[in-house]
Amino acid sequence: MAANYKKVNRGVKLTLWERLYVMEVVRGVTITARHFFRNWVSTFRSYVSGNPAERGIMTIYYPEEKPVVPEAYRGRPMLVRAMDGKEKCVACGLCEVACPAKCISIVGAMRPDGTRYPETYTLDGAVCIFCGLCEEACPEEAIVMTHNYEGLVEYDRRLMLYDKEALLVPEDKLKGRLDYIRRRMYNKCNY
Amino acid sequence: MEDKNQLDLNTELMVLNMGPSHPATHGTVRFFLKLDGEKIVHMETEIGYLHRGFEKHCENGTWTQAFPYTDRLNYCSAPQNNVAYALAVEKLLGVTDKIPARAVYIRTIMCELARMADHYTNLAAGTLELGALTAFIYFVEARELTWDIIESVCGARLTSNYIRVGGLASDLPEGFAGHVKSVFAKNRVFWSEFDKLLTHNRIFLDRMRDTGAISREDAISFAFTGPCLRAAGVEYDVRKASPYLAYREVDFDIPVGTTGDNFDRYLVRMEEINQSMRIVEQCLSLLPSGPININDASVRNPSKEDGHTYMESMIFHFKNTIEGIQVPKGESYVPTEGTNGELGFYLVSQGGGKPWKCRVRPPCFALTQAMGHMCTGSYLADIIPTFDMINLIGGECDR
Amino acid sequence: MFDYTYLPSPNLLPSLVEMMLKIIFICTMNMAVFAPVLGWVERKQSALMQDRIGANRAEIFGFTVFGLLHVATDALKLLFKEDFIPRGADRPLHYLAPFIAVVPALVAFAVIPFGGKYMLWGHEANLVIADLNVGMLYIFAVASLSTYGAVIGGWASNNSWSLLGGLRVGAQMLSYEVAMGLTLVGVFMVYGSLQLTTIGMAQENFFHWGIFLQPLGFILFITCALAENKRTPFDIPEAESELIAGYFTEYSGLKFAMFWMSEFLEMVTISAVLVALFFGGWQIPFISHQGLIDAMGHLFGPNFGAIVAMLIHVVVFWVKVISWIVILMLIRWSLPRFRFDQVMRLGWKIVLPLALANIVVTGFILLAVR
Amino acid sequence: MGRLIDLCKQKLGGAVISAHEQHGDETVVIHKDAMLTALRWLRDDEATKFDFMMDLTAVDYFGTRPREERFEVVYHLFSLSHNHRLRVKMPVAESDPAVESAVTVWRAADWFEREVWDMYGIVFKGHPNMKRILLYEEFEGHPLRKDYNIRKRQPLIGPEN
Amino acid sequence: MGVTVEEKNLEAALGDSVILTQVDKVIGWGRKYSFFLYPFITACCGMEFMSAAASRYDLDRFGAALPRFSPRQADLLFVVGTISHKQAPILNKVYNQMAEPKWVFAFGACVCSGGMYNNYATVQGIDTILPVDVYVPGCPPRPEIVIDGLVKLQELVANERSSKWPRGKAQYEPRVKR
Repeated sequence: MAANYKKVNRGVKLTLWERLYVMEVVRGVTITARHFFRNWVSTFRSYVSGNPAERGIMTIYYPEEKPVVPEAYRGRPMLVRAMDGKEKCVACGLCEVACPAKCISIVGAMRPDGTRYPETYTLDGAVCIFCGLCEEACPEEAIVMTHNYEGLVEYDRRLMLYDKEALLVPEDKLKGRLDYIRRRMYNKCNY
Repeated sequence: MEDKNQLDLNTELMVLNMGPSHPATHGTVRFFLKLDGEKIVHMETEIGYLHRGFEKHCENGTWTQAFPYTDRLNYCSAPQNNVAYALAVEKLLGVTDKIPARAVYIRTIMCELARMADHYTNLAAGTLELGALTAFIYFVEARELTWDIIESVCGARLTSNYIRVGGLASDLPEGFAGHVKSVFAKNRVFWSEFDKLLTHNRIFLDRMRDTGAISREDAISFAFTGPCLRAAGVEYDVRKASPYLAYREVDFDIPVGTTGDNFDRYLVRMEEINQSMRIVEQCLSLLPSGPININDASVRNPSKEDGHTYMESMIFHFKNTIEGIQVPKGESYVPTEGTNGELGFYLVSQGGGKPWKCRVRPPCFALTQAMGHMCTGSYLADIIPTFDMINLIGGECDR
Repeated sequence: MFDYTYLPSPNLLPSLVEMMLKIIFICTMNMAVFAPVLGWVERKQSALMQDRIGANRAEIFGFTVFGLLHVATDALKLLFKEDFIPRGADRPLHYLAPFIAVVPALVAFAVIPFGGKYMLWGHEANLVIADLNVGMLYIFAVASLSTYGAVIGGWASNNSWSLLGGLRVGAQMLSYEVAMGLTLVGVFMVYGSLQLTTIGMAQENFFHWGIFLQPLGFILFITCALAENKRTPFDIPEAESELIAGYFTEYSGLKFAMFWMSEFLEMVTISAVLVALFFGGWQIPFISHQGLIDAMGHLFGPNFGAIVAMLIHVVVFWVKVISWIVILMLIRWSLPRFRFDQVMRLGWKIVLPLALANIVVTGFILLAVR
Repeated sequence: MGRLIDLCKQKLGGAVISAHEQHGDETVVIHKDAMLTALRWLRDDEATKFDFMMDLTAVDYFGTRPREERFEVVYHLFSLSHNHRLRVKMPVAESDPAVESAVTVWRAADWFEREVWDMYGIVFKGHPNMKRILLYEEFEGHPLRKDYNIRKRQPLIGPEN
Repeated sequence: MGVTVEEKNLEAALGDSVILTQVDKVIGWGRKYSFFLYPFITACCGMEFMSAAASRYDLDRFGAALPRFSPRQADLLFVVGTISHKQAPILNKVYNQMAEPKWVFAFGACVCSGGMYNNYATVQGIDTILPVDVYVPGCPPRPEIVIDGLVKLQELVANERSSKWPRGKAQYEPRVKR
């Protein structure tokens, strides 16, 4: 098992036909024309049958058809709202520190029962780089990178400053991701 | 004779400013050209339009926080930058040998997938700017499929942020080998289509052959590395010269050219795509099971299970996140084979959680430097294939 | 040298009506059907070639018509776009250039027959606007005019990229104009005429089509035609990656659209010439011109039969033209572009000598046959 | 001690201030006045033959070292024929941030030296074109110096923030 | 953003003339489906832009496929990738060169706000230089988000009043000419 150096075959000898451009044009056009006709037929067929799976083309008709993002996908970071309706976040500030873009700012407070919670939790969506370091830093699994990537676009930058209410999502909606990070990222057998 | 005619006609040189928002310069380079008709008499390159303070940021963040910044160096092959940086930090920590085998293999796989994606991007941009729009789209399609694999592992299409000091961010997803296999089957079909569309095409050949050539000696003195150096006939590949990761274990060919012109660079890249697929397939067959992270809480954050169970682990978690990994005083340089050439990280630690100095050796910085040398005396149109084939990546060149 | 038969004959009115109808037909065909529809065809075709679907979302009341409405939106948008004239530009010439570019492509159609001659109620209808006996010379003359549009546009814009583009256009057109003339000499020798209707009639027999009698001439002509059309692989005057947009870098709005349209119209003209010279014009393989008219005459009576035959011929002609347009577009989207000096070399060192050789060989064969 | 370090000490004698090997990287610290001859020797000698200048950078040890050796210019050399690497460093004083240019030794040094000037303000004497490369001419100061704040913007060209 | 006071006054003066609004609607319809892009690509986001324009996501479906590298012919300035202070005057110039009507699409976190590059070299959001119509976050944004942004921009364009144009020069005048 080893790496070997190997000369590339650059001495592409052009036959007379190839030198005359004509064959090249024909060959190039054949390849593209094959794609063209194949896609034409398949698109037409899917148009008639109404079955998008029959389309030979690669295009996803995005706003109508949604692509399936892989489990690992890091979309918009969201806060987890526990089943009892309270934030899971304990305002420890690890995500604030861990964020390389410094887009999170938290003001913590104390509940009457002595547990800590974030009084305000602001995440600047215009600055966030979706790196997932906050998720990794969070000891409570309170901030997770959801699979959600829609609805991030705004006409005004100030609207992208998400507050706590905009970020909180019930836990059961984030089951998949929470499961993923426990299984694939922080599992004991990975260490 | 020619000079005399020019004197008679009282010609003057045309001064042209190409870029940085010129379609061929990728938005990050400016060429000052002096043209005699269509011939380039003098060429000066100005870079720095994408300087965004990579080193300063790394010095101001923890060792872990540098990963997102390394992603955005050579953004076409982010995992490679992650790996190179992680290797350099691990060398400083002295834990290079303790990285689990599975992590090493997965890193190798990611590096090679990134190399494929980068070459696809580069060739796509090259063909686009030579006017072959359909070939461009096919390259992007192939890259899209490769990115699907990368995304399923890392969670992001481009800026992967996947490698960590002492391991990986997450394990491979289920069904990874099958996914890779199906994608590679499609990629091989695409590969043969590119080959038919371009390699024997006389128009393409005429544009690429004997343009932007650089001799072996010049290439060495300009510190060329990677495909551009190998195209000039120099047998140097970090993967062979000083093997890292799992490259000792796998079998692959390193394509080498002869004349150092654009066509050789193109051929070397095309062949490297093939070889990368080979390496990935071998790595997948050799992939051991087991842990993916080093079991050392002072290097890699402990698992969440531990964190919830043991107080000590939780303390390490907090300390690693807030103060950063404690790296002993010292310095290290790790060369790796990036897609464009030798990608080395030179790290200086003065102890503590932040890098004192985090220098990346940008391969295309050296390549771009030679643009003037390679293009003077050729035609204006030759800038385009030459510039494409040196594969300037703004993030890496200007940092 | 000119014969004046195309001038109005004594019964002025029918001729005038016929003339007007033909002009209207060609103009609508080109301006209203081809130029916009080709924009759509090109977009859709390139999309399908590239495994994507292309423009399909513009809608009126829920109808998208396969993206055809995008052409209308483009036109509407360009119409309301700021008309920009750069500082230091030569204003009159800057205005004039797009018109110079568009008009020749349209005017060239005057001599291209899109059907044969038919007797309708005792009036002979000749489906060509002007049946010049030097038709091809006229096409060359007019086509070379369109060069001026690009050159003037490049010069008047006061921009180095435009100027470079204009220079390239000038050089490229000049080179290929010469070669194009010579490539067709073989065709004229074979058919013994410069009149496109005569050439069309001479191709009644399928095996007398230009492609069979002049295969080399055909390949050379298509090369020159592509070069004249300034599209990939010969799009160096407007090479995006080199010259940004070449000679029309400084044009916006409608004037830019006119340059764009001129390209499409030229493509139609080229395809029409190709069909007229090498692919039998309006002729249907293995069915003679008169044979079809007679057959239709049996079915529908002499006058209506002639009309039906005429329609069939016109449709056949346009179908041929459209297929050639599709092929030209396939070529345009498949190939990379040349370098400037390579285009020149191809023109002067390959196409021109081969065209001359073609003339000589054709001459010898003709001598031998006779 | 590594073989290369011994060779350097032997050949360069007093010019070598110190040398060490860490994690397998051999490093020699050379006096900056002897730099050019040393580099030329490293390139040309059969035993070393460093034909590649892989990297050139500088480090600012502001606050951790005396001001006479605040900066350190670092060369990473690589030899293709011997497949070995060497790190060459030289301390540069804050009061006189200038060293000899290595452009005549390796052409690659050209831009790398400009970058070091740009980022650290170390002048390379004899460099043909000592201009800023990554930043613009109007920029004041050298951003990678430790006393330059990361947020200190200079709205000379761009907008205020 | 939004409607400024002067615009409101102007509209009040013109009145909500039915014909004018209908014409605006038709023009808006035309503009909405026909964006000629000027891709001002500098950095990582350019790779995603390539993807968005290529076959899987295909911006051409929205009529926004034709990249014009001459600012005169472009309607939509796609600012893709980090804008450094060195680059800013060029962006400014390109914007000023564009023919009216023109829109600006901020593609990616760096363009929206400077993103993670809050330092000496980077412009903290291009809205400090130009008026921005749509902000698309993400580093880089997925092509889906780009399409979302384009759809949102289409909505904006479709409902625009002609009184908005011309927009004029960028609000920032660089002190050093490049």
